[in-house]
Formats: sequence, C-alpha cells, structure tokens
Amino acid sequence: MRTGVASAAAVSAWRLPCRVKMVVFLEQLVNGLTVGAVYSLVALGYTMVYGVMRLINFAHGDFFMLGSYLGYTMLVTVLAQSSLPLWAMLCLATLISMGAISLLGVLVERMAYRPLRKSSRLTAVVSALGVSIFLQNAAMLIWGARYQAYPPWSVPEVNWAPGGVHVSLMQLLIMGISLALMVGLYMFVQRTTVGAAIRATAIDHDTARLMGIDVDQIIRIIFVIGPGLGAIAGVLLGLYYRQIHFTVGWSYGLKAFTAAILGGIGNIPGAMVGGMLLGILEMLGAGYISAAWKDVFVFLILILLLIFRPTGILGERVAEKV
Amino acid sequence: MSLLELKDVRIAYGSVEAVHGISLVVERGQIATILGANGAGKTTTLRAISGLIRPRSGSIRLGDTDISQIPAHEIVNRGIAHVPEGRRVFPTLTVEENLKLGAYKHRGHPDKVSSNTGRVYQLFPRLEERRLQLAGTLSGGEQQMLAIGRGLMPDPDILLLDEPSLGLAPKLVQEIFRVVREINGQGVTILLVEQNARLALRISNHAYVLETGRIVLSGPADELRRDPRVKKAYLGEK
Amino acid sequence: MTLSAPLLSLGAVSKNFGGLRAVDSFDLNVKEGSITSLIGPNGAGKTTVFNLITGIYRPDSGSITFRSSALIGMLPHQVVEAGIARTFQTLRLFENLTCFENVLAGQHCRCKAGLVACILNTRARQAEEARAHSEAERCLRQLRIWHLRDELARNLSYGDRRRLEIARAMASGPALLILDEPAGGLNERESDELMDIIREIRDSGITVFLIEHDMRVVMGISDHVAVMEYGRKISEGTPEEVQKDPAVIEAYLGTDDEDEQAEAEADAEAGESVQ
Amino acid sequence: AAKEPIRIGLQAPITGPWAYEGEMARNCVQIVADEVNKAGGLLGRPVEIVLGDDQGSPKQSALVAQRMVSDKVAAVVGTYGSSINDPASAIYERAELVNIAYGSTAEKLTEQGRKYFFRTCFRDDKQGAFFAAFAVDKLKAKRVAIIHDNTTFGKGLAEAARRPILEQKKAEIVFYDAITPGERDFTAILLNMGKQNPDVLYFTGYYSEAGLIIRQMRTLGIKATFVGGNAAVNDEFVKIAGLNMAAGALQTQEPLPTDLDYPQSKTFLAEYIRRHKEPPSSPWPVYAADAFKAIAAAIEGSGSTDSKVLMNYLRNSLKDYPGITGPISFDAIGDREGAIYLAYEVTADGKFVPLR
Amino acid sequence: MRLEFTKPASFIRAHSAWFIGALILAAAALPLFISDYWTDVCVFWGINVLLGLSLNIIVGEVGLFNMGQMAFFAIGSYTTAILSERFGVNLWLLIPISGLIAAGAGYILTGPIIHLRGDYLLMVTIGLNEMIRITLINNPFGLTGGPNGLIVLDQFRIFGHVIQRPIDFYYLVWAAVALLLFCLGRLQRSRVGRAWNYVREDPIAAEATGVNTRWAKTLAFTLGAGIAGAAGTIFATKMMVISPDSFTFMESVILFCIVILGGMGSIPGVILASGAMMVLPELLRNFAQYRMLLFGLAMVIMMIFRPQGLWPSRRWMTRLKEGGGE
Ligand SMILES: Nc1ncnc2c1ncn2[C@@H]1O[C@H](COP(=O)(O)OP(=O)(O)OP(=O)(O)O)[C@@H](O)[C@H]1O
Ligand SMILES: Nc1ncnc2c1ncn2[C@@H]1O[C@H](COP(=O)(O)OP(=O)(O)OP(=O)(O)O)[C@@H](O)[C@H]1O
Ligand SMILES: [Mg+2]
Ligand SMILES: [Mg+2]
Repeated sequence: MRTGVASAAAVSAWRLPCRVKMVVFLEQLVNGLTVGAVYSLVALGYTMVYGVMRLINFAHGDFFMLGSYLGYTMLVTVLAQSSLPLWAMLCLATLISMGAISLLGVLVERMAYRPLRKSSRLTAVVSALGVSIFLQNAAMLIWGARYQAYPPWSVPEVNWAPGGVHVSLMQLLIMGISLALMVGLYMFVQRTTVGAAIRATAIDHDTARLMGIDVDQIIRIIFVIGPGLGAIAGVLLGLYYRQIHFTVGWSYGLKAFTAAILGGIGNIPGAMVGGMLLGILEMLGAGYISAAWKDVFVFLILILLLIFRPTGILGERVAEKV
Repeated sequence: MSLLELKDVRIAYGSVEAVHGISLVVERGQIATILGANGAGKTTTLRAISGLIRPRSGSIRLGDTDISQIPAHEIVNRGIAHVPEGRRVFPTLTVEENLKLGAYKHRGHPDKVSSNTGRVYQLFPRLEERRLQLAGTLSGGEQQMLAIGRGLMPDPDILLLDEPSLGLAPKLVQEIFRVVREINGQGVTILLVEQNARLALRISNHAYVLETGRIVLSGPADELRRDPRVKKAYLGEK
Repeated sequence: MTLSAPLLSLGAVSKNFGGLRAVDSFDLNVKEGSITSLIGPNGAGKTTVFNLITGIYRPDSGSITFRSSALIGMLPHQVVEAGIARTFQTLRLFENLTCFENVLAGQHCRCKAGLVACILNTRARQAEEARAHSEAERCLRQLRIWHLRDELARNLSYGDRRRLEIARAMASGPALLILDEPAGGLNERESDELMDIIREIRDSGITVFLIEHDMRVVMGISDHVAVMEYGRKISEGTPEEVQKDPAVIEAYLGTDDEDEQAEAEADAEAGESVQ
Repeated sequence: AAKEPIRIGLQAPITGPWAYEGEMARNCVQIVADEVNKAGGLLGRPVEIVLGDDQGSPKQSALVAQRMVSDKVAAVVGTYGSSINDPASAIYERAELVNIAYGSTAEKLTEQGRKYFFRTCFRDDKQGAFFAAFAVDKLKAKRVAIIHDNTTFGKGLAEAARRPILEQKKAEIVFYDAITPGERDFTAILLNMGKQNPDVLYFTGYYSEAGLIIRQMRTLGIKATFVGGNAAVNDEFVKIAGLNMAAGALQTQEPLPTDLDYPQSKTFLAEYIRRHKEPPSSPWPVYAADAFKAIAAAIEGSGSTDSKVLMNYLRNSLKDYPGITGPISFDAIGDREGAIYLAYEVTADGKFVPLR
Repeated sequence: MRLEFTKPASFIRAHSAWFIGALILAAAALPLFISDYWTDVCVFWGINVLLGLSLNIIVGEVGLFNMGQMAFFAIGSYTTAILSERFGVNLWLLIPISGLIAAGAGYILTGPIIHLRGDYLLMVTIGLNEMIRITLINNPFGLTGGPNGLIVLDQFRIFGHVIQRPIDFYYLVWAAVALLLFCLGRLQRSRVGRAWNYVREDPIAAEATGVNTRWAKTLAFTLGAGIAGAAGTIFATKMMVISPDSFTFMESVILFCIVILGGMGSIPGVILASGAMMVLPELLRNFAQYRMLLFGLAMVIMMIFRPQGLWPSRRWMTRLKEGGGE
C-alpha cells in the first residue's frame, strides 16, 4: 500500500544521522522561506486593497501572473538586443513590468471597481472574479496556452552549500528584496503623511475626505503599489522557477490570499508573517508528512489557527464594540 | 458679504429627496445654529456644504465662489472644516496622528502643523496628556474634543459642528459649549447643529429651524428662544 | 423598602478589558416594578454593565442573578428567553427588513417551530405564527408606530427608529427592559414623549433599567438612580438624593451655575441685542 | 452543387488549464482534414470539423458530447484527459456514436465494455510495464522512486509502473508520492526522496513540473537518473530545466514523429512546422490526427457514415492502416494494438535520441 | 391582518397563481421543442439551480461567505457512487441518504468555524473545498478511485421507466427544483427564514433579541450542505462518471457568483443567474478561445450595470454609505 511506503520512508528518516536530519531541515527551511517570501509579496497586494476598500481583489493573482509574463517579454525581446549588463537588464525588466502592471491596476480599479464602490462588497468580489477570468484568458491569448520559460542566460546561477545546506543567489535575492520591500512599505505607511492618509482612508472614507484627503487618489496609490509589488514578485518567480503559465495567477493568488488571511487581512506585517508561515508549513507538510496530503495539512493548520485566533495571527482582535 | 450662503439647495439620497430647497446665510464671526427634529435634514445639509454629497440643485457659496460642485477634499482647502456627527475619530490612530491628518492640507509645512497642534492642546489640555494614546480608547467626551480639535487643524474660516453634545455627560456638554464659544472668540465662524436647543440658542447669534427638509423659522437666537413655537417643539415647554 | 427579593441583582461584578478595569466590583439591585437609572461620565462602564447582564460579555468575577437564578454563563439569546430585553446605545436595527419583521424578531424566542414544522406548515406552527403576529402588532401600537409597519427600518426617522428598537425589545415579553440612552439624540419634546412611553411600560408591569445622560429624563422618571465612575458605584438613591450628592456633581453633573447666569444675562440683554 | 459535408466532431480543451493541448490537437486535426479535403474529401463529400471545447471539465465534457450527438456528427475525435473523457464516452456509447480518444490513457476506459469507444494513444499499463523492464533490466536500478502529479494520467502511469516492479521483486520502490500540479517548489518532496538514495526517479507528470523537478533535484545534489513519462520530456522541459541540468534525462515514449520512418509522419511534421513554426510539443495531438485519419479511413472503407457500420469497420476491418504514429489497428475492446515504446535521452546539445 | 409581508411583494406575487401555472406549463412543454443538447443544457441548469439555491441559503439568507459549496456536492456525489456501486443501494433512497451524509459533514465541518468573520470564513470554506478534493484524489482506503473517480451504472427507475435520456433527466431535475422551491418558499416566510435574515442584517442584534445565532447559522450550513449533497445524487447518475475534476474551487467560485449575480437571497434571481452562467458560455461557443475572455468581461459588465443583482430580492437600495469602514 502506498501509505505503507510513505511511512516506511518516514521511519527510515528517523534512522538518519542527526546532522543529516539537521541539514535537510535547514534546507527545507530555506526553501520554505523563499516560497514564503513570494507569497508575502503577493499577499501584500491583497491586504492593502482589502485594508482600504474591504475588497478581496481576486484579480490580484493575475496581476502577478501578468507581471511575470511582461518581465519575460521584456527580457527576450527588447533587452536581449541591448548590450546592457545582466543586472541592469533584470532591473529594467522588473521596473518596466512593474510600471505597466501598476498602470493596469489603476485602470482595472477605475473600470471595474470604482463603479461598484458604493454597492455591496460581494458585488465587487464578483467583478474581481470576472476581471480575473478576463486577464487570465487575455494572457492565454497573448502569450499562448503553453508554458514559457525565462531564457537561461537571464538567470544568475550562483549556488552555495555552506555546511551542506544548498542556498542559491536567487533565493537570497528573493528573500532580501521581499524583506526590503516590505519593510519599506511598512515604513511608508507608518511614518509618512501619505501613509497616515492611507490608514485613515482604510478606516473611514468620508471622514478621510473631510480631512482634505482625496480618497480616489489614495485608492489609486494603493492600486499602484499592490499590483506593482505583485509584478516584482512575478518577475522574481519567473527568474527562480523559469517557467510561467497563465494559470499561475490562480494557484499563487489563492496561496497568497491564504497567507494574507493567516496573518490577519488588512495588516501589512501580517501579510509578511502569514506568507512566511505558509511557506514553512507547506515545506513541513511536504517534507515530513506527504506531498500528496500537504495542502490538506496546511489548510487543517490554518483552520485550527483561526479557531483559536479568529482574526489571524496579527489581525486586530476588535471584539465588536456593542 | 456673508461668509457662507445656501440658496434653494435640494439634496436627495437616490430617488428620495431629503432636503427640499433650503436657503440660509452665515455671517463672518457668527455662531449660527440649525435646530430641528431627528431626520429633519440637518446632517444632510452639513454634508452638502462640506461636499460629501452633491446637492441636486441650488447653490452653496463660500465668499464669492460656488462650492456646490467641488469635491470634499478640495473644500477643506478653501476653509470649511466639518466635525461630523458621532465624532468619527480614527480609532486605530493616535491622538496626535488624528490631529496631523486634520492638518493634511498643511502637509509639507511641519512648523505650521506643530503650531496648530499646540493651539489645540492649549484649548484641550486633556488631549495633550493623551497624545500617544489610540483615539479609539478615549472616552466619549475626549473623542469629541479630539474631533473638534481635528477640525481646527486646517485653520478653517468656518467650522461645521454636528451635534457635538450627543451622548455626552452633562459636565462634558458644558465644557464642550464653553470651548465652542472660545473658538468663536478666536475668530472662527461656526455653524452648529444641535438637539440641545436650550444650550445652543444660548450661545448662538442666529438660528434656523429645519423641519422635514424645509426651513420653517429663522431669526436671531434670542428671538427664537422666546418664540412660543420653538418653546413648544424644542424646549419641551408648554 | 419592601423585603421582597430584587428582580435583578448584581454582586461585586468586575470586568477587565486588557489592562483596563471597565467595571470594578459593581453592586446593584433593581427592584421589580421600578424604573432604575444608571448614570455616570462617559466611559464609566455603564454600557459594559448592560453587556454583562445580557450575556454579550462574561464577567471576570461577581454574580448576576435574575429572579433568583444565575445569569452568568448564559448566551445573549438565553438571557432574552429568561426575560430580559434590551436596546443599544447606537441603534442596531435590521435595516433592510420592515418594521413588522423587526418586531417579530422579539417573538422568535417565544416560538418553537423548527425546520420541519416550518416546511410542513403544521397547525401548531400556524397558531404560533398568528400569536407572534398579534404580539408584534401590540408592541408596534404601544410605541405608536403601527402605521409604519411596512416601512423598511432604514427609511425611518431617527426618533421612530429608537421607538422601533424599544418595540422589538418589548416583543419578547420581557420582565425587565434595559434601555441604553433611549433619549440620546432626541430633542426635548421627543424625549418628553419617550418618558410617557417608558412610564406606560412600567405601569404595564415591566421593570425598566436605563442609562441616560439627559438629566431631565433621568430625574423625571426614575424611582431609583445609581451613579458610576471608573467602573465603581459612587452614589445611589432617589433622584433628589443623587442630584445633591457632591461626589456626583463633581464627577458628572458639573455646576450649572454658569449657564443659569448666562441665561439670565441673555434674557436681560434680549431687548438690545439686535444684530 | 456542393455536396453536403460530412461532419466529424473534435472534442478538446480549447480553454482552461489544458488549453495548449487542445490548441495543438485542433491544429493537428486541421492539417489532416485539409489534406483529406484537398484530395477530394470522403465519399466525394467535403469534411467539416465540428469543434467542441470541454474546458477540461467533466461537466462541460458531458455537454459537448450531448451537443455532438444532437449535431449528428458522423464520429468524434476526443478527448484529452481520461477523467474528462469518461462522462463523454458514456454519452457517446448511449447514442451509439463512434468516439476515438487521443490522450486518454487510463486503463479503465476500455475495460468498461463500451463498444463505440476507441483510442489511438496507448494505455498506461503498456508504458508502465516498459518502464519497469527498462529500469530494472537496462538501468540495473535497485532502488526506484516514483513521483506523479495526482492527475488521472500521471497517477495512472505511476501505478502502472509500480505494479510490475512490486511483482517482480527485483527492485525496490523506495519512494512514492505526488506533487500538486501548478506548484513550482518541489524541494521538500525531493529532499525527502533524496534521503532514500534512489537509483532512478520516474516522474509521470507533465513537462512543466518535470523541468522544475530535475533542476531542483540537481541543485540539491541528488544524483538519481531521471526518467520521465511520455508527457514529461520535450523542448520546453529542456528550456525550463536548463540545458546543463536536462542533459542525460531519459524518458519512456512512443517513437516521436521525427523518428518515424513512415513517409506520412515526415510530411505531417513538415506541414505542422510550416504552419506553426515548431513541432507539437507533446505526443498527444498527433494521436488526434491519427484518430481523425482512422475515422476517415473507416468512412472511405465502409462507404458509409453510419456509426454502427463505422464501429464494426474500425473493430474488424481496419488493419494496419498507415497512421502518422505507425500502423493503426484496434483490438476487441478498442485499444490500439502494438504499442512500441522506446527510451529517449536528452543529449548534451538538447536533442532527443533513442537510447540504444 | 397581513400575512404577505416577506419577500418580493412585487407585481408577480399579486398574480402568482397565474404566473406559476403558466411557467410550469411552459417548462413542461419546453423539452419537446428543443434538441437533446439544449435539453441537456437545461438539465445542468437545473442542477446548478439546486446548487445555487443551496448556497443561497448560506450566502443570501444568512450572509455567511462560502466559496466551498462544491465540497458538499462532492460528498453527495461520491456517497451515491460508493453506496450504489458497492452495496447496490437504490438510487431513490440515496437522494435522502446522500443529503443526510453531506448535511452531517456540513454540521461537523462548519461547527468549529461558524463564528469566523466574513472573509475568514470565506478562506476556510475555500480550504474545505480543497481539502475534500485532495482527499478524493488521494483515494483514501481505495474508496474514491483517485483522480479517475467512480462510475455510477445504476439508473433511476420510475414505474419501470428508466430515467436515461436528457428529457427524462430534465423532468427529474426540474421536479426536484420545484419541490425545493416550494420548501424554501415556506421557509422564507417562517420563523426559521426570518431568523436567518436577522442574522444576516446584524448578528449581534439578532442574538440580543433572542435569536440563537449559532443555531441559525449551523442550520443554514447544514441544510445547504444537505441540499447540495442530495443534488449530488442526481448529478452522479446524470454524469455516470464522477471525478474530483467536477468539484474544483473554480466551480465553487462560479456558484458563488451565481448567488451574487442573482441578487443575494433572491430565489428567482438564483434561477436566472444560473441560467445566464450556463447559457452564456454555450452561446459563446463559436468564439472558441475568446469564449472565457468574453465571459469574464460579461461578469464585470453585469455587475456594473446591475450591482443589486439580476432580480434583487427586495429593492435593496444601494447603500449610500460611502465605501470603506465596516
Ligand atoms: N445615507 C442615507 N441614505 C438614504 N437616506 C438617508 C441617508 N442619510 C440620511 N437619510 C435620510 O435623510 C433624511 C435627513 O437625514 P439627516 O441625517 O440629515 O437628519 P438630521 O436632521 O441630521 O437628523 P438627526 O438628528 O437624526 O441627526 C432622513 O429622512 C434620513 O432617513
Ligand atoms: N470591547 C471592549 N474592548 C475594550 N475596551 C472596552 C470594550 N468595551 C468597552 N470598553 C472600555 O470600557 C470602558 C467603559 O465603556 P462603556 O461603553 O461601558 O462606557 P459607558 O459608561 O457606557 O460610556 P458612554 O456614556 O460614553 O456610553 C471604556 O473605557 C471603554 O473604552
Ligand atoms: Mg444628524
Ligand atoms: Mg454607553
């Protein structure tokens, strides 16, 4: 029986020398954190839009997917012709993709969400799902239904194995960039006046207006930042795994949304913690239980966690004041 | 020229008209009061002045410009501050952040912001004690003080106050009214909406009585105070 | 004072929120058939006391007994079933339902029909439904809003909404009615009408326990007044006694002198002050 | 006057996650249909393809099948996935409409006693058995790891490969688990597998994941020989894995069109490349073309478009019809006869060559 | 005294008998005039209506977010397949049995999470959907047949007539819809239906006026799961083959959209919207690969032009509260 084999594997894992187990664990951890960093970046987009508009932007995963494709297209078409050094090409590809996706984000907000701002929240959710289906199929039509691969020359292949633990440059880059972006974003929201305006808008649109805050503009800013971060995550993902497909928005979007909920939706550090935790949980599930049952395990933990912390790890526990 | 003037303003929510053509005038330096039963349209009128709702027709003039089509965030810059009904402070922001947001139009002028903050603290010493506390944890009275203080931050020419005494203990009501008078003394024109007609008429110069979206009475506050209709309907006197 | 046991009695009830002691060993007895008021500065913990009684929060310590049975541990709907109904400080109506449906909510706990009975529309269910309807009608009439029965709650004026909330509470046929600032946002004439209604409710045999900041209302209708500050009871007695208590004046009422003077002044000036 | 065309259905996932397979199937069938029409059609009538998009969803598949039936097509080519095919072929069976699958390899499909169901692709168990023999006898593997992707095809093939190995007892299955398709990080499962020191990894999923798996596995320093199922290794696989990592990867696979010496394979491939710039990236669409050719042959051979006649013809009279993927004959239950599998290797310059 | 106080007090209600009579006649005659294919489209429409109504109880009536309704549908379908194929249980019996098992699962699974706030509940129900689907794929105890799924060979028989052709299923499914409509209509106008609406409007106020909100929510979830489970029996016999691919998250999402698109809590809305979601892609078939693109666009446009839904249950005046807050 298959379960027999799986448990035999688990049992023999116990017999491995302690050091090897440690190395394997550390390696799992590095990988979990890398995946988690991508989840976090995407989760930020969910959380920011949710925080300000109370909208679960189901199209966010697709911004991420399009970001990945755009980065790819920039690299293989325009930039490949140039004589720029690799790092400059990568930066340019990322920036261009980010700019384009931000623009798209603002456009989608204007066309599909703003007309619904005064309607029930679920109305906008359905609209977001419609946008998601639209973008996904648009990507399929533009880039084809087949998998595309980032060209090999675009990926810096640098690997280390300190103490037997495999770490690659891309992994460090992903973790580093994600962390920097998240800290930067957190500072921006906590320390600047515009950040305070964002927080105020998140609490109460009308009162924010009375302070002289242009709510439409704040929402535009949110739709520049959220999809922009998604695009960066998309390019990073493309570089790390190379292959991209139009369905990646759904699968990663769902994961990132899970991460945002896990951390407490609407909360920026929460998105980060949630993403990392999800990455690690997946790694634990696949590594120590069974990859086939991994998602069941992850969702089980998530549900248990929410039973005890109904608003996520860092979500405010506002018992509704009566 | 009067500071604020509404002419035949009609306001509707969806297809339901809530205010059926009201006209009123607020002179510079005055305290003007709008009295009226619940649902008469007082809040609606203030929301139209501050731009939160577009009136269906009519004009709202601040000085010599019509502001009825200008978005709310622009109107603040032109000198109207609105302290909304039910305080509406930002509960998860600190007292000081709330005040800073009030001075959003002065962003980029930190010294202006800090001198205004100082002025508010002078008016409400209690807020200074709590400047780093989250606004949501303030008591009702303190929140009202914060809301008013926040309204003063953009240096408004005219302050719209919507039921500042709502839900406050008697002692605090007295304090709030004392401060409103003090603010007016500093040269800020005030348009006040109140249920507590007795107190409101006592401090204001001019008053309007609004009933189901229409102005039914207006005049100097002292006159209205002695008007039998007002006495009967709002002061509970026979 | 009679010797009969009070309808509701709170013994040394405390409640903390994080580090904040919102209610601090609070004792109170509410006598059957009375109108009892609870007053105190903002944030004193009055609403919290109501939430403790009605099961929305659970006290950290102390006892709450109603008709000599313990309330602690009951869920809010069980408290209603036991005979305590309430209104909220900030209105909580079912905005998109009609007034009639709003009031029928009160009768929910007095009916028994389950899923199957409702689908089969049994005789018992029909009888029960008819009873609920007539009860709801009675409450709407008592609060003088019967003519608004088919209006959606959100289309009502504020004063009518306040009444609707009271009607909804009354519909559960409570022995004790708890009102949180029923006159908040009402003008003097409206609150006069409200006072009449509250008296009428009391006279129909329902005990009333209310929070109010409007002293005209409190002093006008209460049989008994308790005063709270920082979660503690600082005074208690008849309206007159409480009004004279220096602690209450200091903490809550303030001195009205200044205003009286001002009023006198203004009256005197009246003749000349033509602006 | 133009003759009324003969309508032949093509059921394929034109949208949805398998859209690229559907698209290629459509391209392939179009080529052979054009060929037939250029040669004067069937029975003197032109052929028309009726396209039905099943989105890779069973429910849509049932609907498409019903529409094919309502549209009175002569026969149907389709469809791709086994679990998608199953409800459709149940409907075709009831309507007595010949349907020839091109990508549905699950054994159970032909074992339900359906009379009108055929397939031009080969069953999982044939490939599984080939792998078992190849791994144990050729590669001398003692410790075998199998990873599938929990799709009907991937899991079916994995099971089919595991069964004979367990029975023969000459090698040990040291690891057996599944990944989730659509994900990209498989390091956790690969690390786990690596702890078992397998000699061979058989991955039975698709190239998109296969490319990632071989790269992640090599990055982690796992040396096991990588063998892919017939959906795992192709040009895209090499692109995703990177040439340095992909080189040396093996796969079990029917002979590729490029390695077939039949003239029809060569012309077909040339035409495909002319139209679409590159050869089809997976083997299945070519089977769709063959399914179409088989139907065409049956119509031409029996001189009828009646489904019952076609069914009998396909089962009894069609012998070694020269298809693009080799001679086509169907056995008693509708499976294609004579599966030939080869092991291919990815060379250092990214070519696929049959392993000798 | 007014007994007609709940739900669309519209024109149609005033003449309901005529309308319903005409509608039933038209519906009964319809399959005689359309092809088997369109009859089949109507069969799946009917199954979607059953599912939509089951979800509407949860989302529309009680206001609980649920994007995992397919989990219960799957449980019902698999129960049918397993019990029918392995134990030869009669299909008619399996309708209530599948319903009860799915309801039981709904009761047990949602018990611990029912108190979660909107979006958190949404997430968890998505999780439940995925958990059930993956479990089915992983073939626990060899019960579910893994990704291949299971076959259902048995057929409904009524007085010796086998329900097999599209038209047979058409009558079966729409009879089930009619029965369900009747029951739900009764519920909407009863104590239970009102309790659900109270919870949707304001759970705290509902609790404080004596409604056991936990009971109301759990009842809705259990009933919704049960109906979906019973619908699973019909689906399984119609499809003859069921596999995890039929119960993906995307299917749940479409179902969720149906309820919102119809107008939350509106029964005719659900019928219309599931029709639209069913027929629209069929009409777009000629656009081949542009089909889903246009479908997505259509969803956005429908929401923008009818944010209150195709057939709102009440004149839900759009809430003028400006976005944000709550
Ligand atoms: N957002 C809204 N949507 C629809 N109608 C509204 C809305 N807000 C207010 N109304 C209606 O407009 C009318 C006037 O309301 P408004 O709030 O201006 O009254 P008010 O005089 O401020 O009363 P209060 O003393 O209760 O504050 C009322 O009939 C009210 O029901
Ligand atoms: N759910 C809660 N979480 C945290 N603190 C709370 C909560 N509910 C009440 N408090 C705090 O408890 C204290 C008492 O609040 P409460 O609402 O009982 O005051 P109150 O006497 O009703 O005041 P008011 O007259 O303004 O309504 C306040 O400081 C309040 O902030
Ligand atoms: Mg107001
Ligand atoms: Mg209170």
